[in-house]
Order: sequence, then structure tokens, then C-alpha cells
Amino acid sequence: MAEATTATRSDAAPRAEGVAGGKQELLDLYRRMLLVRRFEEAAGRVYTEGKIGGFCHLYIGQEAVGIGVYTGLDPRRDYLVNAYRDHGHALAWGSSPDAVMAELFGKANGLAHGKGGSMHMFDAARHNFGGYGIVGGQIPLAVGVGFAQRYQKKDGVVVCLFGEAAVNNGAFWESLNMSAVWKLPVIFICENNRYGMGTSIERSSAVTDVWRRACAHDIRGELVDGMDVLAMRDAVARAAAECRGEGGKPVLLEARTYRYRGHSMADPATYRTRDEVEQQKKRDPLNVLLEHARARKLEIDQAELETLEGEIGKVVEQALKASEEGPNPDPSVIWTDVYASPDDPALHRDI
Amino acid sequence: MAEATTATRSDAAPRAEGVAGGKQELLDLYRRMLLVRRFEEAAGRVYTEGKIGGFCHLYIGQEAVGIGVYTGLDPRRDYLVNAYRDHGHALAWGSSPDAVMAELFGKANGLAHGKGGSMHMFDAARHNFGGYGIVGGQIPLAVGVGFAQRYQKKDGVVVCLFGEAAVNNGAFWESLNMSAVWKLPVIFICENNRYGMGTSIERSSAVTDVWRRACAHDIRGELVDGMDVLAMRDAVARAAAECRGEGGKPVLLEARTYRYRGHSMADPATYRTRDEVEQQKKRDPLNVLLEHARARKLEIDQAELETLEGEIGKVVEQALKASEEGPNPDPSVIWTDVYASPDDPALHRDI
Amino acid sequence: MPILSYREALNQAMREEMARDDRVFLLGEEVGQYNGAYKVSQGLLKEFGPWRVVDSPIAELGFAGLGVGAAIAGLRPIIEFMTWNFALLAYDQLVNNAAKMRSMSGGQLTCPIVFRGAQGAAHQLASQHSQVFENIYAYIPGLKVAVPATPRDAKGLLKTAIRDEDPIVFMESEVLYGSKGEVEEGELLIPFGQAEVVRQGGDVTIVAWQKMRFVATKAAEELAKEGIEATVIDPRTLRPFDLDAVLGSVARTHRCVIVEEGWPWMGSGAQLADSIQRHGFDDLDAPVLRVTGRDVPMPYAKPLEHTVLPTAERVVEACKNVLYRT
Amino acid sequence: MPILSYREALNQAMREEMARDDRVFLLGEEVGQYNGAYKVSQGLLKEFGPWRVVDSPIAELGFAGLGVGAAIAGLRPIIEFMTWNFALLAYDQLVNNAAKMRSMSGGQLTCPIVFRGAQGAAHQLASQHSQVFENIYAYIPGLKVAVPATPRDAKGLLKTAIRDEDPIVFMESEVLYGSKGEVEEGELLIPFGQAEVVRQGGDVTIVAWQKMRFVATKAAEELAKEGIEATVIDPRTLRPFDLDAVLGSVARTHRCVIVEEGWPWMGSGAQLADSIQRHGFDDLDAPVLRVTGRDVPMPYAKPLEHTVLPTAERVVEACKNVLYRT
Ligand SMILES: Cc1ncc(C[n+]2csc(CCOP(=O)(O)OP(=O)(O)O)c2C)c(N)n1
Ligand SMILES: Cc1ncc(C[n+]2csc(CCOP(=O)(O)OP(=O)(O)O)c2C)c(N)n1
Ligand SMILES: [Mg+2]
Ligand SMILES: [Mg+2]
Repeated sequence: MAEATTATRSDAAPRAEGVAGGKQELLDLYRRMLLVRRFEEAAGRVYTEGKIGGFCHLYIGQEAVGIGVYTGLDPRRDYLVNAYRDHGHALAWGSSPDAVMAELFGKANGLAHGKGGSMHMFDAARHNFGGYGIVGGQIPLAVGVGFAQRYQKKDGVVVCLFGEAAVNNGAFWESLNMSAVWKLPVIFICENNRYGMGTSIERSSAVTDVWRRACAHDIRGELVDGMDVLAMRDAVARAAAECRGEGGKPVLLEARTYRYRGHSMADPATYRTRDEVEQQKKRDPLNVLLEHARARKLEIDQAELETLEGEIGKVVEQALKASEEGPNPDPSVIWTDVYASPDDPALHRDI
Repeated sequence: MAEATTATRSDAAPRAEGVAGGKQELLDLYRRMLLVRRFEEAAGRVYTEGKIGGFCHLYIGQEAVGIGVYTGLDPRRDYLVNAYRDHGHALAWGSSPDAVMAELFGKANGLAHGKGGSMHMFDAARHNFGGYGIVGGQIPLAVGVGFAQRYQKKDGVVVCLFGEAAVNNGAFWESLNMSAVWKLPVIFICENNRYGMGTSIERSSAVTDVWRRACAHDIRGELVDGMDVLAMRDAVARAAAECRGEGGKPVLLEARTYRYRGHSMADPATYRTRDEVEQQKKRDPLNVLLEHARARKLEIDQAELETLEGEIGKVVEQALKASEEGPNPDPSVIWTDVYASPDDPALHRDI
Repeated sequence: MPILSYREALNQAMREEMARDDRVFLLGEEVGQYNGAYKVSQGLLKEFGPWRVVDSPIAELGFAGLGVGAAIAGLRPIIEFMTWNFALLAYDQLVNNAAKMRSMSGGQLTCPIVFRGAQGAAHQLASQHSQVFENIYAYIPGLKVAVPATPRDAKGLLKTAIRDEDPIVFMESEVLYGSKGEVEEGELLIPFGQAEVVRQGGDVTIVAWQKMRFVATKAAEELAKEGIEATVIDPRTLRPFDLDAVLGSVARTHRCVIVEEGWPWMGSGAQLADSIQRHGFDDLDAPVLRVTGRDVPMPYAKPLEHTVLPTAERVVEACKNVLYRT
Repeated sequence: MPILSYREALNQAMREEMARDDRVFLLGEEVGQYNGAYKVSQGLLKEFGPWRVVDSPIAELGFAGLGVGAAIAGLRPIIEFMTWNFALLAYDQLVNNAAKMRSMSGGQLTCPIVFRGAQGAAHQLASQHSQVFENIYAYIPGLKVAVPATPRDAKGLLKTAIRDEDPIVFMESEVLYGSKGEVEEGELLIPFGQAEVVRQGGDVTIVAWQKMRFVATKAAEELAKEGIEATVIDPRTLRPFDLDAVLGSVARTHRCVIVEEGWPWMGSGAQLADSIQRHGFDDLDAPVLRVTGRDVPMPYAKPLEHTVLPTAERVVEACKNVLYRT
């Protein structure tokens, strides 16, 4: 009963019936997702060659979420706050593939000059306010960015991404309540890829419909098909319209998606069957989009696909090249960007 | 819809129709509540005389919750984990008023030998596992005590008390989820006295029906009249039956109650009107019980009340006397009970 | 010069900075309608309204993170923790987000934010409410830590903190809120990392801050009666720390005692002792000694609390020890 | 004697103690079905079942508190933090509940619990995942802190920890999990507060633990080539700390260098330097020096990470400094 006014399963899911785009638009979405796919494949490849260090969480399989989020928003006034599975979102928000890849390589031409690495992709100029590595730790930050929108009487919206395993962390709940109390323009988007590292949602959560948790804070929850970029885009656009500007309330979206690879490059993913993975791959976000095109009689043909592949292949090649060739950061930069000034006496440069 | 299976407002509230007790039973409940009332009044008095230090949070007005909780459980096998507003619960669970008052006085004959004070009333032998001062910090402990019941294949139930302002803290949510996932025998009881210090629940919480928050974890939530000791007792007994033993699930109860005094002795409570307080006092838990008796034709008459007052008066007098006369703890005891041994080399006794 | 309480001085600092810069706002538990649990924000809600003086739910982790988010989005938050005991719940946000924002974003985002609130023992608040945590913040590169003792320092350091471009941990003292002293009207900016020499004396250097500054001063007066003259230095900030001031004094006195309210093992004083022995090795005629709170969770009872906290007597004794006058 | 990896040694300690005492259980993220994020709990779920090897949600604050609750109710929990970086979220539960339980209950409740997990930099995990927090736990009365370096110490200290009646902070090293060494089969209990002298030499005392023990040993070998003989002492636990062992060595060598991975300001080494200068003042011919991680959030890039972490070269240099051979 009360649920009807709080967490409502979107009847629109699992297929989006949003504003039909022309072919150019579909091609554009395809191209964006393909860039992420090929970029991540390349990153995975060079990781195994030892060119990338640290933890590396690939986004393969989840592309429709990232591209749907970006295309559902207005990036001139809206903001992104993200978890560590962040290469795809960084690309989506327009960061140069060269700079994202160079960051993975730890090079000085990387997005954060090699200081952040895989888990911390920031591109402030493009309103990407970063990837964060502590599960749930980014969620309150998004509330703060949302608070700043209202405070400054701007009409920006903040989108906050997190995994389905993050919703068991207190930070999530505290954030939902605060944003609801103060009516902040935050779209909380759970990328439910069914596993937090090796633990399936069934084993970690009493309620496995993440969208339903919105009921505890009287905000709207919605389930979205995270394999369908159009559904994602439209749901995000609706949510943005709903929370934008004064009086708007936060929204919780659950994007059902799947990661094809292990949790990180170090994870062989033995906790799930090959069968499960193959089953999931059948609804690959790229194919789902092609089907949409077909259904709309806007079929993207083989030649077009090949052109796109060629184009994207070059972009990724170039990113790898820029990263291979990029300079290592100079050791002296360890002292910069700790405080506003490297000469701040708060910094103990000799001890 | 889903709500019906998750958080259900108890239709029994606001008046309990539980097993009618005989007059002796009602007298007993009255006496228990009266002890808390008079004890707290005395504590408040001597606090203003400077005999008690620190923060002192009185329980006046909330007695029906404390006594209802205790009498709804089986204290031989059940456990209490509490917040800092804990004098009343300690008395309810059978701690000697002398020892509780002496603890407030910081005397060696106090419950914790003067180490704990007002906020930390422990009586382990009586299954009172303590009062804790960090808002929400006790909630995960209760989950652990509940975990131990299942682990040890015991059939004890743990009751966890907290204020309505504590439910905005992440610890609450993490605890609810864990206890629901593992089906632990924990009764979460929110003493909703409408204020967290000076902030009314309307200003701090998006959802002001605390019991409804249970929906987020698929556990049963219930609203209980916290001014009615019989309603409390019966609701707790039902909840205990529900979560006791294997297969039982946790329950969230919201007890609507009210504190007559300020948040602590230091709080003049100017954030609410005198009128509001007077209005609330009309449903005083002691009077509500007398009405119950009357309705059941078991009226407790003036003479009986006076006898009870006299009895309780003496108990409280004696508690004050024992506390005044109790010895101060010896300074050397600062070194005990830090580690198992005061000679543990982990303890730095000289630096 | 006007006489203000420490509380009023903090209030004035916030009021002035909020009037000066409308990006500055205050958020925390009971800061608005209640005017602050310790009345530090008295009148601010009325003056600046509910978007600039915000009562928050009891969600330290969440609202600390909110502050960090607001800071990277261009505001200058002041986040009040009712006390620093509760801030342990938010430690992750201060360490993993606030302190690292500038660095892990490669300098793209900055985090100008002040976290402030009371620390230390007050009167019988028992173990969970009587703690000193300066060191766990001063340990973290990216943070700065202030520990003002006087109303003047409270105002001057807080104004500096609010204008700083980096995250600040600003620790006040509950028992000092009512203490009074002269405070300049208007613009008063005390730089971080500049100690105050509270008292001059040639025999021994005592380093002490916040509450302990007064314990040290009392000890110095006692010592003076016995012909021992102590210099008392209040560093005022623990990161940055004015080591030069201390070393300069030690070069004259050749002896040093550090007084701190916190626990002994790994407490702030250990670092100061380390720095002094390292850089002042040849100046020292005796080991650096520390007088600290006792190594126990704070008990509730008054006589026990008294036994745990540093006293002037213990400081006097330590000074005599380093002077080999025992 | 069997050769085990550090990881296997920890696994063996838990397996033996769980077999010995059925109150002991392990709870944490991925400890069960996944066999541990770092495979430390390999096989334990299979052997002991899901009530004794429990996969928890990502809720550090909550499950640390659950552990404390289970401990006061008579169990002996081992709570695994995937790494200590994430434990900052649970710091409140360790400090305000675990460490104070015995004291604030006046001795009525005890809290025998082990919190364990990996700490420190591994390979390019960047700023949020490469931290050392020994000092913030060792500061707290009521806690004990172990920092084993070898497989043997890992096993022997963990078994002792599990049997201890007080809460233990047990910090492992991610990069050491694969390292191998001899470990006694069965009963092996290494007491807390007993240092190991890793190497004997009369010229300088180097104190170093966990990863840094190996950096120190390497430095000692380098020094030996130049005719300088170093004693290397691994304290193995930081609270309690075997000060006698260090002072004994310093009395012979008159010089001391401390090597630690963490940040310099207020790091653990500061306390050790303080204790050494205080109790070994007359023995010291030079100030105690420290080699620490650099005072910055850990950057991701490999050459930067290398620049931040202590190296044998820097230890050699510090030793030469205290020997005035530069
Ligand atoms: C507070 C915290 N605990 C544990 C970890 C280790 N960890 C990193 S990712 C992860 C799983 C998170 O899963 P989910 O939130 O579903 O995101 P996904 O990786 O599936 O995108 C864990 C346990 C962490 N980074 N932070
Ligand atoms: C984590 C934390 N934050 C803040 C405080 C200070 N504080 C003590 S009680 C309280 C209000 C709690 O209200 P509620 O939970 O409703 O309990 P009540 O006092 O009404 O019984 C606050 C803010 C605290 N003790 N712990
Ligand atoms: Mg996931
Ligand atoms: Mg309340």
C-alpha cells in the first residue's frame, strides 16, 4: 500500500519504450558502448602483460548502464560520482581514451598524472567527480554535491553509482535519508551485477530487489533493465527530470546488469558457472541495441558495424600507444597535490 | 502490497488486548514502573545537588517500555543490549537500586564499581549486557549476542533498545540486514520519544514511522503504544515467540513514547512547548495501567497506591543512603579491568 | 580589547566568515534550532537561515561525507561533530576521502573543509566520551590539526582554518568553552604552525596545548616558587607543528617536558619527543619526558578521573626529574 | 620442520584453534565460499561449516560490532577485514566497544576477539588501499597489536591472539602472504611482547617489523659489506612492545634506527624513538633516526610508489648518519 507511493517497480521495464531516436542516435549509442567494450578488452590484455598494476575492475557487460546514465543526463550541468569500476564511465563522460589508458599505465599523461590509477578516474572539467575505492564511501559525497546544487541554486543533478553489495553498508542508508530529508537532486544508481566480489546478492542481502529498499526513506525506487541502453537512458532522464530543481526528490534506480569478467583481473570467478555467464551474454548490451534498431527498422548493417569497429580499434590502439609512450611521472611529484602548496609546513618532507 | 508481508502496523495497537492478568500482576507492573519513576526523580534531584556527575539521561515517561520489555521476555535465557538512557532498564532487569544509584554516585559499590556511570549500566549476571553511549553503537552488539544464541544452539532472544534518532545511523541498517540474512533472534525496539536531543523526528527522518523501515529488510515492523505497559509486554512477547529458536526472524518494534524531562539533565528542552509536554503527560504510563485495571474491574485503590508509594519511597531512600555512604573507589583501580591482568605488559603504567 | 569566552570567539569566527563568504556553511547535529549542543553556534541559524546552518541527522559518516562532497563542488563547509568521540564513525571519510581528494584526483579537486568539535575529558563523561584523538588525524598527510587553548586562538585559528584550501581538523575543548580572554574584533588570522610562548624561563621547556597549557602554566608557577623558571610553549596546531620554536627554547633550557591529555603510547607527545631528540640531540641535558593521561579508558568516578588526567603536580615532578632535582 | 607460506601459517593457526575450541569462528567478507580474498581461509568453510566460517555483507562497522557482541556472549570471534583500510569504517567499534568493554562494565564482560587482515602497500593499489594504521590501534588502551613478518610468527602469534582474553588487532601483510619459512607443526604459541633478534651486530640497532624487517635485513647486509655490523630487532607486536630487547641492544650499539612503512608524523616509530631516548638517553651516541614511508597519500604509478616506500638504501644512509659516517 505505502509501497505504491514509495518504491514502485517501473512498468516500463524490462524494455524501454522511450523517445525513439533516429538511426544516427542508435549508431551513436552503439559507438559509445563499443568504445568501452574494446577499451576494456585492451586494458585486460595489457594488464596480463604487466603494463597495468594494482586492482583493475573491468566494465565489460555493464556498458549500457554507463552510456545510458551519461546520455540520460545533461553533462553541462550534471555530475557523476562513482565507485572504482570506473573506466567505462570516464570514457562515457568524454574523457580522452588516451588519458584514461595512460592513467592505467601510471603515466604522467594520465587523467590524474598517474596518481590515481584504475580506481580513481577523475575528470573534473567534464563533471566526473571521481571513482572511489572504499565500497559505499562515494555515496555521501554525491549527497554533498547534490547539496551544493541546491545551496547554489543551480539546477544540476548528481548521479551516484555503486554496486549491489554496497547497499548493505551504512553509508548508503545515511545518504538516502539525508537526501530525502533535504530533497536533494541525487539519482542513486545501483549497478546490480549480482555479485560483490564472490558473494551473490542472495547471500548478502535480505532484500534482493535493491529498488525496493527505497521504501525505507519514502523515495521512489525503480527497476531498470541495465542491459538496455535505451531503457537506462530513459529511466535516468525521467529520474533527472524528477529530482532536478527545487522541490525535486532523490530517486533510487536499480540497473540489473552483469559483469562478464571476474570482479577484478585477479579474480578467476569460480563462484559462478560458465553456463550462467553464457546465459547472461545472450542479452549483451550491444546486441540488445542492435535488436532495438532492427525492431525499429533502422537496422545497423554489417558494413556499418565493421566501420565502427575499425574506428574504435584505432582509438584504442592510439590510447595504448599514447600510454606506452607517455612519460613516467617524475619522482618529485609525490610532494605535489598533498596540500595546496608543496611547501606547506604541514607536509613533513624530511623526517 | 509487498508491505503487507514486510512491515505491518499491528492492528492491536494502540491498546493491548493481551492475556488479562490478575490484580496481583497489574500491581506488580505498577510497582515496577513506580520504582523507575521515583528512582529517576530522586536521581534528578541529587544530580542538581552535584552528587552525580557527567551526562544523566532520565527515563521518566518511558517506564512502560522498559517494564514491558522485561516482562515480555524470559530473563533466564534472554538478553538486553541498551543505549545510554539505561537506569530504568537496569532496574527493570532486577539490578539492585542501591547498586544502580551507587554507580550514578561513582561509588565502589556501584554496578560497575564507579567505572561506568549513568550511561553504562551493566549487570551481566542478570543478562543486562550494558548501556552504551555512542548513538547506534550498541545495535551491532545485539546482533552479535543474537548470533551467539544461534551458534550455541540456545534459544535465547536479544532485545536491543535505541532511540528514534539512532535509526538514521548506518549501524542500524547494517544490523537489520545482517540479522535478517542470518535469521537471528533479535528484537529491535526503537523507543521513539520524538526527539533526539533537540531535533524532532520530523526534522531528521524522511520516514517518521520507524516501524515502516523494516520493509527495507523484509522483516516485520510493528507500532506499539509505548505508554501502555501491557501493550508493550504483549508485543514483545509476540516478537520473542516469533524470533526465538531456529528459523525465527528478527522483528522491529517501534514504541511510541515520550520523555517528560530534557534529553539529559543539562537540557532545558526549549525546543518543545510546555503544552506539548502537558498533553503527553495525560497518557502517563502509570495512569494508563490504572485505567486498564479499572476497565477490568480490578481497580487499584488509593490505599494500595499509598502503600506502594511508601514501599518504593523506602527503596529509593535506601538506595540514596547506600550511595552516599558507599566508599569511593580506590585510585589504584584505574589499572584494573583494562586488560585481563593489571600486569599485562600491554598496559603502560609508567611513561 | 573585548573579553570573549572561547565559545563566543568560535561563534564570532564563524559569523564573520559566513558573512564574508557565502560559500561557508555550518552543518552538524543540533547546530541550528538548538544553537549547538554547547551553544557554539548560538544565533547563527537566525542570522543565516536553514541552508547555511543545517541540523543534521545522527549520521556522522554520512554528513562528514556530505561535507567533502560539498567542498569538491565549490562550497566551504564547516562540519560540526558534537564531540570528536563520535567522529570515529566518520574517520573513513576524513582519511580516505577528504585527505586524499587533491592527491588522488591529480590536483583536479580540492577539499576546503573544516571539521570541528569538542574533544577530551569534561566532567565524568566516562570512557566513551572522554577521549583525545589528535594524533590519529595529525598522522594523516592531507589533513591539518588545530588545538586552540584560548579564546583568541580559537577565533584566529578558526578563521584561518575556514579560509584554508585544505581539510582541517579543528579540535576544541569542552571544558574551555566557558573560559574568557581578550579577543581582537574583526579580522584576526592566526597562521597554522606558529607556536605561542606563554611564559619565558631559562631552566626547562614545557610544551603543552589546549587544556594542558593551563596545567603547564600552573606547574610553572609552582616551580617558580622553588626558583625554577620554565618556558611554556603552546604549539596551537599539531600539524603543522612549530618545531623551531620548541628547538629554540630547548637550545636555551636543555631540558624539555611535554604535557598532553591523551594516552601515553603512540600519543602526540611521542612525535614531539622524537623530533626534539632528533633535532636537538646535542642540546639536551636530560631525556625529554612526557606527562600524559593514564593509559586506561576513562573511568566515570570523579576521584578516578582525577587520577587519570595530568596534574600540575605531575608536571612539576617531571620538570624536576629532567633537572635532576629529585 | 615443514615449510609453509605466511598465508598457510595463518590458515593453520585458525584451523588448529577452531578444532581445539568450538567457540572460535571466522567471519568476514569472502572468507567462506571464496576461501578468502587472499585465500587465507582456504578450506575452512568446507571443514567447519557455515556457522563457523561466515561470509558477511560489506558492512565493516556492523560485523565488527557483531563480533564484539558475540565475544561478550561467550564466543571467540575472528573477524577478518579484507584489508585494514576498510576497517576505518569500524574504528568506532574497536575503540569504543571492544577496547572499553571490560573497563566500562567494571570487569563484568570480557571481549576475547581477534580482528585480522592485511595492511600496507601492495603493488600499486593507490592511496585508499595502501595504508598503515598500526599506531591508531596501538594508541588505545584495551587493545593489543601484532604485526608478524614471518610464517612462523604469523602462526605462533595468531594462535596466541585467539587464546587471549582481550581484543587483538592482528595486522598481516598482503605482500608477505606468499613468503615462505619454517613453521613448527601443531602447538606453537609465541607470546606477545617478545621481540626477535633477527641479526646480531655491534655497531647499530635497527628496529623494524613486518615488511620492513626484510628491508632492514637487506640494509644490514649492505652495511656489513662496508664493515658496519647491525643488530636487527623485530618487535613482532607493537602493543605490548619489547622495549627491554631494544634498550639492551642500544646499550651495546649506542645507535638506533627505526624503519616503518607508515607515515612519519605521529607514526609508531615516534613512540619507539621516544621510549628509547627516555630510557636509553645515556647510552645513545646519536639521535634515534627513523626511516618511514613518505608523508603523502600513496600514488598509483610504480616509480612513485617506489619513491614513497622505505628502501634499504635509505636505511643504510640513516645507519651511516647515526654512525656519523657520511
Ligand atoms: C568498505 C570496503 N570493504 C571491502 C572492500 C573490498 N571490496 C572491493 S570491491 C568489493 C565488492 C563490491 O561489490 P559491488 O558493490 O557489488 O560492486 P561491483 O564490484 O560488483 O561493481 C569488495 C568487497 C572495499 N573496497 N571497501
Ligand atoms: C554517534 C553519536 N553522535 C552523537 C551523539 C550525541 N548524542 C547523544 S544522545 C543524542 C540524541 C539521541 O536521540 P535518540 O536516539 O532519539 O535517543 P533518546 O535520547 O531520545 O533516548 C545525541 C545526538 C552520540 N552520543 N553518539
Ligand atoms: Mg556487484
Ligand atoms: Mg529520542
